[in-house]
Amino acid sequence: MAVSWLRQLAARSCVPVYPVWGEHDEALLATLVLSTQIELVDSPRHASVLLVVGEIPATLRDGLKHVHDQLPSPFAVVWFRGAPLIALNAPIHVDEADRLVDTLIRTHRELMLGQRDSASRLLPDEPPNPWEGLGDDGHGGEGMMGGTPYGRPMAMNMQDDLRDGLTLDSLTFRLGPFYPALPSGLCAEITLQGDVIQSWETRHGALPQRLAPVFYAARERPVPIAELELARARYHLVQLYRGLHLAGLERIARHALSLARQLSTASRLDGLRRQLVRSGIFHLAAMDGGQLDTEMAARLGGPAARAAGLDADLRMDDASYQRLGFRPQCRTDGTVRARWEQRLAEIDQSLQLARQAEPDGLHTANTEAVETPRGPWSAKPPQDASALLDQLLPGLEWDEAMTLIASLDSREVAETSGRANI
Amino acid sequence: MSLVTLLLLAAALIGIGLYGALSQQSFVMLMMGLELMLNGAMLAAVAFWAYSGAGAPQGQLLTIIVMAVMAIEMAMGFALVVAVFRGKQADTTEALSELKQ
Amino acid sequence: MEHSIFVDIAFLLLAVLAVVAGWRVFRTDSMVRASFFLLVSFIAVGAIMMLLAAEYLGVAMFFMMAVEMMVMALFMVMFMMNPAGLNPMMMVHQHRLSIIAGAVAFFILAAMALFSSFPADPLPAGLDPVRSLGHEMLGDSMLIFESAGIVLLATMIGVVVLSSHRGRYGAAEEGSVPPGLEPGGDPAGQPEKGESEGGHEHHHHHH
Amino acid sequence: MIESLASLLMVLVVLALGPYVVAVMDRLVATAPRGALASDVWLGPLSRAAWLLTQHANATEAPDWQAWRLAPALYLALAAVGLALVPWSPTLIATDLVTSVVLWGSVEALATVVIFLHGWSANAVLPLIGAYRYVALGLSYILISMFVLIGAALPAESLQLTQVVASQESLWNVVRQPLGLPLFLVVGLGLTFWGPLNLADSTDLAGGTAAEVSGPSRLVWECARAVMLVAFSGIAATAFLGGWLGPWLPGPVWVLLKTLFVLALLLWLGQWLPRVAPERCVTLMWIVLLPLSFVDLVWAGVLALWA
Repeated sequence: MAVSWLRQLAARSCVPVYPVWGEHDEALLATLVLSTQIELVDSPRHASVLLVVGEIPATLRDGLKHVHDQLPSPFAVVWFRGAPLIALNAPIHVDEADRLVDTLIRTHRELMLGQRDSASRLLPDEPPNPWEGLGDDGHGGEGMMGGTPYGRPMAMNMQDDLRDGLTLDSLTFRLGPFYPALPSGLCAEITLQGDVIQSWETRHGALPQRLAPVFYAARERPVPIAELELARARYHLVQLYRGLHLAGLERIARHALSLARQLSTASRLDGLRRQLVRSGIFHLAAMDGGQLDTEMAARLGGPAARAAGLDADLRMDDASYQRLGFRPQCRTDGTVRARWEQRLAEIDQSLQLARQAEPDGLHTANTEAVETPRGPWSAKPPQDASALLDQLLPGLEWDEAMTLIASLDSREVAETSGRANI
Repeated sequence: MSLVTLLLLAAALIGIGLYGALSQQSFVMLMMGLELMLNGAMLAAVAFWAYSGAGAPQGQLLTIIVMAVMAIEMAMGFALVVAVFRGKQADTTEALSELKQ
Repeated sequence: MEHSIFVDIAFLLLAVLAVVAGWRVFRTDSMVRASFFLLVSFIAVGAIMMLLAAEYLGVAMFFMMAVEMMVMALFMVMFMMNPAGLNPMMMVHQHRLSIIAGAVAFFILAAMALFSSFPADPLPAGLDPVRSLGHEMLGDSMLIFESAGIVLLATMIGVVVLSSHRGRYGAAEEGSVPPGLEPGGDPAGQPEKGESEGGHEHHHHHH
Repeated sequence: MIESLASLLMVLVVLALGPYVVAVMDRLVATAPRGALASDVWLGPLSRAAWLLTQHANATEAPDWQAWRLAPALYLALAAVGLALVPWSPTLIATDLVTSVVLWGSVEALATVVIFLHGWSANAVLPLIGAYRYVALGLSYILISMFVLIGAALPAESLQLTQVVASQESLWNVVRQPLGLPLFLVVGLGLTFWGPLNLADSTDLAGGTAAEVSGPSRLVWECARAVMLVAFSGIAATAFLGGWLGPWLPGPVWVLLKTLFVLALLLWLGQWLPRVAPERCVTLMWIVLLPLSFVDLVWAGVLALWA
């Protein structure tokens, strides 16, 4: 049986998973990326299993349905820690992180061996704008080439904006909310000329993220500085992973993530930093742009602000940090490169602080104002700043824009840690 | 394959090219018509070179020259289109003649 | 010239391909498709040239035309209103006249091919076409070849002048500055002047 | 007759085995310094291929079906033409054209067209951006490739790859024209849009021209890229590393070893370099590499006159 032999072989393949992140989970990301049996893919067309992590807010359900229907059959959906979107007869639902990888592998196996039917489509398979063939040549309108045969105007030189005297057809489309290069939940309406972004309108901000529980605990009681700083370094390493994955440096990205997973006060950043410098990423990737002015930097706060020269860090107000001799590190130019260098420097600094604080078991002193890795949290947590992209991105090429977004952490921090059990 | 069949093919290409060059409204499509005619001309040159020119090297040279001419034609054509387009925002032959009046 | 039946079959197929692709150029909706049909026609003719022992010319045809048609397709996308070919359209004028002209040209040329007699003087045995072309180009016909080179150079200069004497962003002699991304806005992609903290491309706030 | 059959068989074997070898070598190169071999390094590529064969091919809204399905096959065909040009020994060669160097140049030029077509015909935004980017890249590397290859052909006084190899009897081109191979490797990365020059199918476009492709046509596309890598390595080994020349071992084995060496070099570069920003890439090509290739050509010309 040639077919069943093929299916047997297919069942043994690495499971291509397209993840949709309803909630941010660093540990889960590390588990999935570093697993040799799971491959996280960038396009739903390349996946066999759709993994939905956490609850998807009602405003993004349609986006999820679109992603769902883009998976080529046979495919299945695995819901992790969230209620299935629609009443399916046998939804695959997992709550425990340590069972997830096994479930994904089993689901893929069952799909390949024909023991499980492919998930059914949620939306009708028809063009969003039906064909309206009218006119002399069926072009959908009056005159030689007017009309809107697909319910949208022909790609024409509608815009007055001539960037170089040659009007290219401007192309308007919507990206998100689950595009892998954007923060989860971010949805934008984009107009491109060639690959230059002419306008970027954020339609839906990124989903709020939950930080590591220790940051929420620090708001309530003194916590060990070593633990807090390791969590901070871990957060930055995960950000680094995303940036490096986007830059096509998959193996160094994995290195960053495995470092994050086994992070302890004995960890050193030198190896990773050396690999990064040797790869030449600071010179080859588009890192000169994306400058933030003072006002934007202040709005973002955190490492992005310090990379733009703002000397602001709530840890300076904490007596315990003062005892450790903490001084915030700053860059001046606020470019994409400065932000990545800032992040690397802060990882180093956090590891150093953790090493200093660990022997005495030093605890934080200030519970009113906590510096999260995303930004300062005194009265309220760092807010969503996705709207900044509307100002920053126009005029950039696609590659520059995506590099900028990866370097810029604009997500809101959730007020509560959500799950009390961890 | 003989000289006559090759010349017939060349004639067909030139005929189609002429039709395109005369009928198309857009500059760029018009240039495609010209290119197709040159295609036929090159084929004819090579056919003569192979069948009745005794392999005289000038036959091949002619084809090379035609290729250069095509490159020149395309580059100049595009430059003109760019210039006209910037000045008049026109990219069809008729739009241009209307603007002249 | 003696050749096998396979050469005849190959010629027949390639000839049909060349003509059909050439005809499709003007009958397809999409300009990108049109330029690639033209490329197919060129490739078929190039292959026929290779059958005729003009190996260099045939191969040169492939790469010259591949690049040329690629550029053509891009220009199509830039200038045509229907780049993706989603919408059927017919952009022709004087259609009947053109068909007649094309047909008349074909018949006249075909008649010439059929009824005139050309000397039968095939390639001499032992001729190395590539070497002979090279010696011709850099020997007797050097002047012609070099003139072609000079013309190409002049074309390059002419093209640059034609397409950029007004500069990429306005007249060059007036100091061309890119337009703003919004009407009346600051020039796009320019470093902000006079601000030490460094401006970015799209300033709304002047301090 | 037997030799031409054998060389055809050789092309078919490489065509069939190439993608597997590339996939396995890429994994080995990725894990090499650590030594931690993934367990499925040998079976992984096969099971992945089986999965892609099981997966259905998807549709987009109104794609250009013919071009969309044809483009991967055409790219594979171009790679096969490239393979056919590689001489395994003075006589063991599938197509020993007098102008095989120029034919390889045409393969590179036509590859640009086919890759553009692959992205354009999907009628979707991200593949289209990938396609445009590739044209910018393709038009940039093609001139570099021409100059470097003409440089390699000069000492042979011939455009025939077998003659190019024969001319390296005394000294390989990699030594005689030190700029040649490094520049040609850049061309190879561009031709297969691999690693640092993967502008067409990049992660920031969610897979670029292949973002909307699934199932068997994605498999063909990936195989075509892999075979193109092998074909390029073969040509590079022929033009710069002396092809079949070498002591002790028979010629075809030398070609195989040298091809694998170039292939490993390309894969290693792909693993260790980040993707170059498109604008920077085009600037680099036209301002630095193109003049360098010209220097290479002048160098080769002066040496040829002097010798």
